[in-house]
Amino acid sequence: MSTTVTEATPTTDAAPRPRRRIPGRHAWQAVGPIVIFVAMLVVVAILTPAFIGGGGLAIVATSSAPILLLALGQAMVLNVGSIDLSNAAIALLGAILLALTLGPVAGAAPLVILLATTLFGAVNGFLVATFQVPSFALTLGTLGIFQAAALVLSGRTTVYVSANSEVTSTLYQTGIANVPMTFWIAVVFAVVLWVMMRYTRVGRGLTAIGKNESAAIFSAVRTRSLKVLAFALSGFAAGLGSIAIIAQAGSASPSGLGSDLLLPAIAAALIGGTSISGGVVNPLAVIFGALTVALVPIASAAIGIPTQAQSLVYGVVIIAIVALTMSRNKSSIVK
Amino acid sequence: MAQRNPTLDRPVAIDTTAIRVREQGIERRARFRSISEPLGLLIALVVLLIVFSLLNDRFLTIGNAQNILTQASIPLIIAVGATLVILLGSIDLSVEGVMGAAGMTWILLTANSRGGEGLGAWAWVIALGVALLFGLANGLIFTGLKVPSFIVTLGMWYVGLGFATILYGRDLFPRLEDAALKGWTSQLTLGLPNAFWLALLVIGIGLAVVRYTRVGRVALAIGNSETIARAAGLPAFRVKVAVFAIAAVLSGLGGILATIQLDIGSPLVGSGLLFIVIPAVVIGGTSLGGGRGGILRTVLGVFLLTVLNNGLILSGVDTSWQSAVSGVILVAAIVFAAWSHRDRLGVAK
Amino acid sequence: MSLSSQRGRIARASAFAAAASLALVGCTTTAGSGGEDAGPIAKEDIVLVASVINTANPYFTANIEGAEALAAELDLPLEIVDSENSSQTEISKIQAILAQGKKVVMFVNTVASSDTPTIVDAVTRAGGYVSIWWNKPDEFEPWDQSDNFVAFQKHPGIESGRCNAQAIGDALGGEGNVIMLPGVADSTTSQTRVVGFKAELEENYPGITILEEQPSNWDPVLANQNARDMIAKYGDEIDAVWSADDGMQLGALQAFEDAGLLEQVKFASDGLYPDTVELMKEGYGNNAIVGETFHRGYMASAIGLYTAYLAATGEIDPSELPNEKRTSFFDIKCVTPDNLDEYAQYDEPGAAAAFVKELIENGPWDTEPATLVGGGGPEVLD
Amino acid sequence: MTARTAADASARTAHENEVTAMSDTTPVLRLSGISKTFGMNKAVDSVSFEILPGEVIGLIGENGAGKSTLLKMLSGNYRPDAGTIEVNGAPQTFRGPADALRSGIGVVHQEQSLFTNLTVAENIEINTPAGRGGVSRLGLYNWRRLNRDAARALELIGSKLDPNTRVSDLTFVDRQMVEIARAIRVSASSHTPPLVILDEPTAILERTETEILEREISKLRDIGSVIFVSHRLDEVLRICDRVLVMSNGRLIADRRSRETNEDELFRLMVGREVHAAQRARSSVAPGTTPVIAVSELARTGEFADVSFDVYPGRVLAVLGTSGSGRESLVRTIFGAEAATSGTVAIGGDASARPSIQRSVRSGIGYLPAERKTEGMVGEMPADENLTLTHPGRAAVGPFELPRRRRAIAAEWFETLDIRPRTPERQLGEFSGGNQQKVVLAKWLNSDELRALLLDHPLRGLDPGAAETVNEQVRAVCDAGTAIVLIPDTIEEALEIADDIIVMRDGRVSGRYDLGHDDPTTLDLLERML
Repeated sequence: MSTTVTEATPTTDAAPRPRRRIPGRHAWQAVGPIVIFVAMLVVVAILTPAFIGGGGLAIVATSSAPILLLALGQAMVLNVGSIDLSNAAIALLGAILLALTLGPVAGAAPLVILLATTLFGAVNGFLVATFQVPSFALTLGTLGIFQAAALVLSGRTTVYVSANSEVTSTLYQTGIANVPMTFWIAVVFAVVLWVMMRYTRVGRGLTAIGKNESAAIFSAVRTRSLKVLAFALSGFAAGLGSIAIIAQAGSASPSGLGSDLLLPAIAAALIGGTSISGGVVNPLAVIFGALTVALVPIASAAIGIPTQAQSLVYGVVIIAIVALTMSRNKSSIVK
Repeated sequence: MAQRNPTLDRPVAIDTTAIRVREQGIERRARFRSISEPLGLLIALVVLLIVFSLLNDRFLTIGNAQNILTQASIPLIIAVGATLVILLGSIDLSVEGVMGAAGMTWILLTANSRGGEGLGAWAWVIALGVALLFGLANGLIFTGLKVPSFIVTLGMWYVGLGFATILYGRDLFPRLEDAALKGWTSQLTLGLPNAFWLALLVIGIGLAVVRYTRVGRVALAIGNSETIARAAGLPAFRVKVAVFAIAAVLSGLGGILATIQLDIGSPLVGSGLLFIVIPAVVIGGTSLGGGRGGILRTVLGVFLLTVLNNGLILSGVDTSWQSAVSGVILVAAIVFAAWSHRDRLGVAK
Repeated sequence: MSLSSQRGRIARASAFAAAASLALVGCTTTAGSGGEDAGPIAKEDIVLVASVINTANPYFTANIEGAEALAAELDLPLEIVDSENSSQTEISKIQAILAQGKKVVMFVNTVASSDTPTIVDAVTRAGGYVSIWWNKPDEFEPWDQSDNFVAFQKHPGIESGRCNAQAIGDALGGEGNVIMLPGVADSTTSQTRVVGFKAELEENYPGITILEEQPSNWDPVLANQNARDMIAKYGDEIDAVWSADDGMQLGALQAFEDAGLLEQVKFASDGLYPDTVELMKEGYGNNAIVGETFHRGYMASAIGLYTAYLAATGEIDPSELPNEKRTSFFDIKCVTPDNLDEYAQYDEPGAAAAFVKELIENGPWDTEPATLVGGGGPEVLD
Repeated sequence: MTARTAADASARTAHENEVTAMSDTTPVLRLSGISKTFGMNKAVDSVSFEILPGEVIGLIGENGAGKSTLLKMLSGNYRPDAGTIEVNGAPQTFRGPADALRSGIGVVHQEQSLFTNLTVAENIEINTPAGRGGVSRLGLYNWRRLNRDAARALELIGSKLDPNTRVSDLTFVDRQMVEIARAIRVSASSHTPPLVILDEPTAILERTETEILEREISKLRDIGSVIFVSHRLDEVLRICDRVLVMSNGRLIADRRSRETNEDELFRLMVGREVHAAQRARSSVAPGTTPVIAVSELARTGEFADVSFDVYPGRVLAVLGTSGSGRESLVRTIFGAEAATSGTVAIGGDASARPSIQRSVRSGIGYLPAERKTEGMVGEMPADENLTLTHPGRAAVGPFELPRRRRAIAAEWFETLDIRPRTPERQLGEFSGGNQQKVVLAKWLNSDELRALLLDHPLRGLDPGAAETVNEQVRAVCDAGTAIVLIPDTIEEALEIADDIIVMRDGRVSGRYDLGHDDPTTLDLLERML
């Protein structure tokens, strides 16, 4: 039911309907993002064979890592029916904090940053759950706060990792299959989330909140704690994102790498089949959502689309992909 | 005729006073809520006005009032469209792209420094027509292909920017050379900036659309429950497309005005507006779920944000901290507005 | 649990695994080409690449123009990278070009300073040659890296700020109030201009007060709004406006024109956009624009690309160059309404091609009007 | 023959000229051989019947008998595969709900289908065609006309609602009236007698509200005909002239109300006799600790000063009208609403701030009245719903083992006879009764369920399903669980409860221990009002 809301249809008196399982519809939901990604790769490979030959895939994977991390966090929040507009700002703030602290505290810095960003996310979640305010507006407010914190902490300038940069840079410089560890960390995180969503009580509770929060409350699901958890996961993912940013750039600035990840990450989550209205998420598919989002601008440059038309192509492709991968039925309501 | 239940043979006089009294209570509470929410916003706005005027005596001058009205005009115009879309339960993120596309189309067809005679009124028609096409595309893809509006309009944002960038080409900024239009937006008529008069007109039309037209009422109905709207045979498809078209035309109009205000054409003429317009609608209390809210509340929301922005600069808050202060105030305002609605069973999205 | 749905689940899982491993295998087998390759490149293998921040600004389109002129002159293919204001997009697109195994000679106008190490690293690995313009980390110097990072080049910001300060100081007769519209707060380009502007005022125009700084992110729209708010705040106390670039100045000018203050306020900024030239020529707003600095985007890209090209073809050996030719500052000219005409020639049609011809003749460091004036380290206040 | 009876019946109240018109005996509606098939499933199988002007017809049948499908064909939502529909003698093909409305058939759905954010008038008029005579011309609303037309429709059914009120401010019965006004709106302006289909309008109404509705229905008799669908057989007999019984898609019986009774109808519908098991009742043994002890509990605006105890193995029914605050009371005990003062003790452990978490930990379960919005996650599989609160052995640490979860679900599906036996299917796709059983099983899956709070557990269930749910509740109770029940009807309370408390205006107005008290329906009703 990816990204659609099916309002409960009255069934009290309905005949038990025959199982309307259109063969492959469910499978398409999960596999769609992969198929689309591979199909796009094939197109690019045919048009520009050198792209694939030159390790284009590794580049796509590399640049998808921060997007993927933020998309996974966002997907967790979307899954409980909320949205986190502040996660990219948290990632950037985390990157600045990391750049500032790597020198003094070395190996402990990433852990401190993960703790801090998780806490930032949890505060978002706490405010949303406790005061019952729309997350869209609330995280927009905290977005401003995190941005200002980034600006002030960085002293309005680029912060370079003064020492111990190898703590993070190894994550970018070493890799598997020519793809840096930052990407594989994101993949592992996705798998962990997938297991959580599929095989744990917590995952069940999160999904229940996304699909019907009232019923979850009445079923004694700890809705508030779980919402805080969803936002905290988003903060944690943003923390991983900031590590990925520092690993790649060795420095951070309020308008540098990572300052423009919010919308690509949301797009990646949605292309990965996450429902914008909650209750549907597949972290493994989000991997391919992020890869696709990273692929489009790179591919459009690689196959020689004129510079000034690239943004237009990007927009069209994003819409087309979601139109193709979304499953929908006649009665579903799309908002 | 029908067999009667023996125990109920005696007609029972039903005294429903108790029920009525309680229901009136509920009714009163419901009414209070519908008033209290904008009231809270109004109070927040007044508090801001007082605080800022204490911090800087230039704040409460006619000059600054006119400045605020000018700056609020474009967000107001666009926010009317955004409110309609959000009342449907959808969202329109394509604002900045459509602004860029329409603004660029307009200036290139108007007398400008890149040359050309200018098409006069036709430039407006064509530019708004371009915006309309974007709106129709938004609406048709969203409604016809059932792609969530979030993603359709996100994509269309990029498409609009790309369209504007292609139009812009590799040349200089096209500067407006139509003497009658230069500075038109902030020129005063009867003491108010022209752009604000236009915004008032758009707000008026917007209110009329919501109150007096089939499109507006059906949009509200769809926002309330699309399932029921469809079961009732309402023209959901057409109305949704129409609302997106209206929103895009208003974004286009905003793009043209922004171009006049800036005096030069740029694909990025709308930059930053989306994150004023949508928060304004949401802070105004229009529910992102649809069906609840209205244009007047959005107007309050726009003023809250514009005043905040202006006041922070006037009261000399350090620029690094401005976004934090406005973030804190934003959070405080929405928490304050939501306070009375808190409930054990409250569901917040 | 019914058999059919069990089967469905297995099918799904295996499809997933298959696709995932397909992608993986793709990575493993296709990656790994393009290692170190420091030697000179044959001219016919070279691809020129110019990377700009966006394509909706006259300065960046001029960057492209210069790259095109050089490509035409050298008869080499050219690729343009539009970063769409995003560091990530910039880096990804550059890497995508590198991945095709081309030998690149590259000019990058970086989106943010922090992009430089990543780009240099990628180009070095691919055996290409790159010149970075405008933004890099201060301590990240070419001579500490490899020959592949040929040069970092810019026009000095302090000089630009001083130049503007002089123009405003003289126009106001040494007395008055000025507001400042810097660019993105964390941009070194903007910061050095601010430093130069303030230093010049402090040293030579003590009677001029800076009322306020409002960073406006290189955005004309934001500059316009900020200017409106400053007008509301200070009214006719404002005697002059400084902007870190001409785009923002265009936005500010309109705000003052709308407020009816244009006649009494003086403006100075960096870049002398052709739009600004027009305004200065027509004496816009009682000669509102009193000072500009002159430099051209096509010059920057041509110099940057040509420097990298020389290194690529072995005509220069970067490791043997003095530091000021690796981290270089190129002259900017102080422009006033009086000497404006001297620069009209550089905006004639074909000016870029003409510049490129001279560039090839005189080398990257000695071509008027952008000659080498300093460098060898981070820009500091003298 | 039926026609004569109906005409006689309505002649008492109808105007003279209408009587003349009716004696033409042109049926308002005539169905011949209507069929509808979904896939392999023949939902409606050649159904034929007629309805005469002024007639009130009852339509009953178990869930899945085909009533809904039949109604959807009449309302234009489905098109029949075979057969013809004639309205006032003219054959009709409905392409959509608007067509059906235009020909005078209006449906009042079981789930309210009003736009709560619009006014009464708009809801009534929303379907009237634009243009000539419509409320909107060229897309513009004429509010005066809109309000006037709506007021006329309301007047026809004797309602005095202000057309300009927002529906969200209305009570449930008033909303029901708006639905009826909308259903007759079109025919009210075209002066053809309307056919109003009421699809379980009383399912969630309280006793007194039902009374009001019944009066309104008899008024409808004066202006048109009615099809009344309900699971409450007593009501059907009371209101209708004739009862049609459907089973497995077929029309299996057509009885005049005065010639049949509840038992016969039940047998026709369900295919077996009523299990009339009367509970053996006793008083509470002295010294027993109550499972739940409510002490001076109050919630501002809802109820005050409520105290009572609930004992293991006993059913306590709470009676009251919709203004009595009884729903709020039960929700407060569960912790879903905050108490203003007083305490709730569970197993002797008193708390002034009951919370859902605490209640559930202490072994309390709550079956909400709003099953679809509060009781279940419709888009989640039944087995996941079932183990959402008490995973039992499916949980291993933080994990949940799907295999064990399915095994648990399979056991409950067997025990409660939940059909179809496909726990992996989304719960929303099950019928109401089976959904309710899954929700019940969600609580029963607890190892130590001490008390179950049941808020209208039989609402919307057909008699067969209601009976199984009731039997299960009794079994649970007999096993020692305490039950607090908010019944739909007084009869339900008398049938199943051990103790009854009656509430009026938020206070307890009567207490009965059925072990020694024997109150009549009327006694209870008087305490309620």
